[in-house]
Amino acid sequence: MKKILNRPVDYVDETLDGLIAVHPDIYALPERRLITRAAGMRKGKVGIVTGGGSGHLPVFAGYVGSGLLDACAVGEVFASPPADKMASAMRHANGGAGVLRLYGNYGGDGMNFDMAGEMVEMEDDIVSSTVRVSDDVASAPPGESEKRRGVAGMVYAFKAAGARAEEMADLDEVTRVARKAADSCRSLGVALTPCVVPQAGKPTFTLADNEIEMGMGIHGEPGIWRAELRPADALVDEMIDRLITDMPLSRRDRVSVLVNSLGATPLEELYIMFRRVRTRLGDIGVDIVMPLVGRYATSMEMTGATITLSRLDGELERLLKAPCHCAFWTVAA
Amino acid sequence: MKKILNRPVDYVDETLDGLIAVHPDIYALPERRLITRAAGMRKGKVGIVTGGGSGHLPVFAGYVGSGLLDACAVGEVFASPPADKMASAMRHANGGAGVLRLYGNYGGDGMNFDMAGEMVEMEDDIVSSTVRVSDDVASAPPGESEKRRGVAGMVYAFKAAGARAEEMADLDEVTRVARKAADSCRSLGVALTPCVVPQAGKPTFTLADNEIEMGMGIHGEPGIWRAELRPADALVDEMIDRLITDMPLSRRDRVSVLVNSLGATPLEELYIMFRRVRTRLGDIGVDIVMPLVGRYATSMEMTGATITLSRLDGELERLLKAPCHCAFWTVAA
Amino acid sequence: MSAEFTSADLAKAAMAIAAGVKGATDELNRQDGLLGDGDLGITVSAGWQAVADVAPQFPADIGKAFLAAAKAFQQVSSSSFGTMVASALMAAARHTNGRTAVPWPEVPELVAAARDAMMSRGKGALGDKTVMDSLEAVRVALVGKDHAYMRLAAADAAEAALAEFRSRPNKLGRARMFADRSIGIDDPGMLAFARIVASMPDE
Amino acid sequence: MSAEFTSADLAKAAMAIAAGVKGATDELNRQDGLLGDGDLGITVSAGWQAVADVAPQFPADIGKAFLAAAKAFQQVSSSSFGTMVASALMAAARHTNGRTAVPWPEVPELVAAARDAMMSRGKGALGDKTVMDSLEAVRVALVGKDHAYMRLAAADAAEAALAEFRSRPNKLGRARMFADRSIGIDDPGMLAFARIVASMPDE
Ligand SMILES: Nc1ncnc2c1ncn2[C@@H]1O[C@H](COP(=O)(O)OP(=O)(O)O)[C@@H](O)[C@H]1O
Ligand SMILES: Nc1ncnc2c1ncn2[C@@H]1O[C@H](COP(=O)(O)OP(=O)(O)O)[C@@H](O)[C@H]1O
Ligand SMILES: [Mg+2]
Ligand SMILES: [Mg+2]
Ligand SMILES: [Mg+2]
Ligand SMILES: [Mg+2]
Repeated sequence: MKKILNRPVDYVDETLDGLIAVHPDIYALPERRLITRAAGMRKGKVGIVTGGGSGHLPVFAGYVGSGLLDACAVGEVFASPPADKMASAMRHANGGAGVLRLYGNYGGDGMNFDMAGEMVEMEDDIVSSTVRVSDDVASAPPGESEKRRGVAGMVYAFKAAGARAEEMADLDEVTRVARKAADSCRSLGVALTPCVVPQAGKPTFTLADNEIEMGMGIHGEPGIWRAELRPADALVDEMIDRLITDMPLSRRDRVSVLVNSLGATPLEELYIMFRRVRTRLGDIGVDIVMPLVGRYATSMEMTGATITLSRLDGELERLLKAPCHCAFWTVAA
Repeated sequence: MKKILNRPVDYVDETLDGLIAVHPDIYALPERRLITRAAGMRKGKVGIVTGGGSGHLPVFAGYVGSGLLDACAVGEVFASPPADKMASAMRHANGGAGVLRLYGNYGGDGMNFDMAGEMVEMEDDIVSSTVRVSDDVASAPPGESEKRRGVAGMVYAFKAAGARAEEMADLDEVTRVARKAADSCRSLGVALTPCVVPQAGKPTFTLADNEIEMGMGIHGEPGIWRAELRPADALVDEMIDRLITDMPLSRRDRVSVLVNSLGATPLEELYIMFRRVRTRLGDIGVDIVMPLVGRYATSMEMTGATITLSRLDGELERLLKAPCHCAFWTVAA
Repeated sequence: MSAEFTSADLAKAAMAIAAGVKGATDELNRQDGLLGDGDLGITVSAGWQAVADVAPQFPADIGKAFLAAAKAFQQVSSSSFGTMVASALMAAARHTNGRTAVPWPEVPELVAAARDAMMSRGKGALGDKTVMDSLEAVRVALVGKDHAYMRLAAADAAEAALAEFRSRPNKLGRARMFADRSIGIDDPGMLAFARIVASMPDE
Repeated sequence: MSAEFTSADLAKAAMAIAAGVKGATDELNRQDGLLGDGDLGITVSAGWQAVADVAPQFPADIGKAFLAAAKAFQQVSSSSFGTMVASALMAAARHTNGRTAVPWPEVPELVAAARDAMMSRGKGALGDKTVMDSLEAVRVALVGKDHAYMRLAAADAAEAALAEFRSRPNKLGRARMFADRSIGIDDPGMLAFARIVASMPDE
């Protein structure tokens, strides 16, 4: 395991210590493994909480910030946080107007967030709602989106819900917008090399020297095919084909595109991919709005990339362009 | 070679195509392998040009932007751009007030930038100056800083010079500030795994499974020692020790710290490192100002990290905090 | 032997289970590692140890005692099985809230409530080859049983469920991705449940 | 045979060199690959090809012709050797600016100007085992030589320089990092220069 760390059991806590030390103006750590906004919760605003396993920075904790999320329950690397940590996040995000639980569709996270919801309802009388993001088209067929995993598309749901909450919309409205943003995006990833979970000490999967896996999940979940590496344009073509088969686009549609590195894949290669995405979408007459290229949802040092298409209507485009600020994403006012 | 690319010869040009497609508001590509500000050159402002090999994004081209650089000559991966490309960059950055050539201290880049200076002097009557950044303490002993390589510290020189030029200072003044910023920083890196130059198709160096190299250069230049991987805190301790031996710091000194990934090393690990940097600098009573943690100067998918200490006086601190905007670094006004 | 059980009985059971499953840590990790992520032994031993640690402070209210147990368990273990156990304990908490003694014949009802909570939490069904099938087998075995024979009946039923489901495929949890390969392999959660039941004190 | 050379002679020379060094591409890559990055053959052949491509359009002003050659060379090749050649050509351009004919006996002066330009560009010195040592050997051999014998004298001197420096360590360029290992190995830049000189036309 070639990683810069101290004891594997301290990986998560030391990461969070560093995060708040670098950005004390953005993040606070009111208790172990709970990240909230440094500015605290705004009275009367709907709270938005997320949570999930560590090792995906900026996902999840990184997206706590103005115009985005209010609190995040942080789990071990690639493991759900416990329900009581999620309950704690909900209490911190409670401004009296209810709390939205907005997270990726993974079994453990879902069960724990449900349990957390029951806990705060029983003990704190907090009204809450749930939106699970399930944008990964490789993880289940179109009809079974409740079985699909949540990956980079999450970022669009955070942004839309966060912006709407900042406008002081009520819980139903924030929930509606979050669901709409989640339902309007589709993602697909390709993996080249694995990462190592510190406490496991060994790679999450193995691929041969020149082998890649299309559709592999961010924790190494099985994908669609394994075969030889192909040229960037061929990879992008297949990814775009699969994405627009799942969510057909037509002339004049407006979409935001996120070309995201899983960690090790450098910016250079993301730009090479984006070039091709633009050509492909241009060919069908789709307009690209506010493209995002970089590391938005990673798996530590995994090599690979995901492409997310987020179809926008007027409302989602407005919310995407609304101001926000966290350490990893700023939209200026 | 597990990289997402098309033909290796197109790696650089396709990267630049993608870069300007994603950020047309920031960058322009007026000719092949030349990046300028989209807004064009401001009349009467000192121009700042840089240049160097590709594969280090955001370095070099990424730092073209307001409050930063005006133009960048882009070379093949890890190879100097030709002198006439640099001359072209200087012509684009000529607002009538002279041009500063500000770049990393590498033989080829230096020779070509010198030649470019002679060319534009002969042909275009442009006054110019040179500042080479040589912050890598591993590359030569303290007395021989003209032999030291330029690495992540470059970013501080870009920022200071860029901010001063934006204030419409003259060429001598911008040059003075650039040199001061360059002289006030020290960097040191540690490498864990290599990267692959597309046209070479093989790793830039080899290290055993659990072996790391302290002080290795960003192109794989030999460092100080090779040995087994150690805990993060031990690595940071050695790096800080070497840096403050080279540039002693005392109580009440103000420094900015850049903990930079060479590419694959994830944010999580940078935060773990920063934690320790903060403790060590805190122990000697040094105040950390505006720390930077992320990917500021990379070597594609290389695993490893650098630490840069930039000692600030009032002037450098003011310039560091001045507004700037490019795709990879924004300081709000 | 009383006809009812109390919060103190719960505490005693928690401590006995914690001691018992400790020895099964490696076995359960290994079983989970065959098709899953190999953490089940840690989940089970750490979870029950956490319950045992708070057991001496269990309140007399059995509902509150179950709730304390649920919280303790899930705090140290948020993987699927941990969440299942915590959900089961929370269901039992709701069922017994405000009472300081529960008649033994009510135990099958508690198991049913636990089973239902797991089902709604995990969106699974009986027959999926999970810990829920073990619970159901145990519930059936306990109905109408004198409480003196309950422990033995439960242990036998948990073992029988393992044997019954061994040749069937997993339809839930991580192992479902390898449904074919799961045939012939004990579901780790069912195995864990058998070890838990076997660790219960005779009383 | 005239006593002076013109822009047309330069063009002819450039084309002859381009043709000659093409065949040395692999040899030079290999030599550079021993301790360096193995690109020298490409640098030399691509660089001279670029010069040959513009040679038919050389202006009569020899200074301008040298400048055009310098620009063409460095555009395709920005590695150390390319920059050295371009710097040398630029120095020759400065030296001959505005003239349409240059007397052959001035050639050693041109070589000296080229050598000095390389020295100031690359911050090196004679004796560092680089292409500059080859230039100096050639310059010495050409002083006072009748121009009919110049090509042969230059070729011999370049070979002799290789032999003389072979057993010495590199003190500049990439190979300097492996100074000890460079003993016994021809400096690739010096070898390239010998191949260039050998490719020159007899006139
Ligand atoms: N959705 C579910 N419903 C009920 N039981 C489940 C469910 N998912 C997993 N289980 C049970 O939990 C066991 C695995 O537990 P555990 O190792 O903690 O899971 P993981 O590590 O995959 O989160 C399975 O063998 C099964 O008995
Ligand atoms: N600073 C220098 N001054 C003079 N000659 C140099 C210098 N550096 C390199 N050379 C010459 O150039 C040759 C290497 O050229 P090249 O392969 O283009 O270098 P690189 O690929 O390392 O940039 C060396 O063998 C040497 O003769
Ligand atoms: Mg498991
Ligand atoms: Mg698990
Ligand atoms: Mg070379
Ligand atoms: Mg080279």
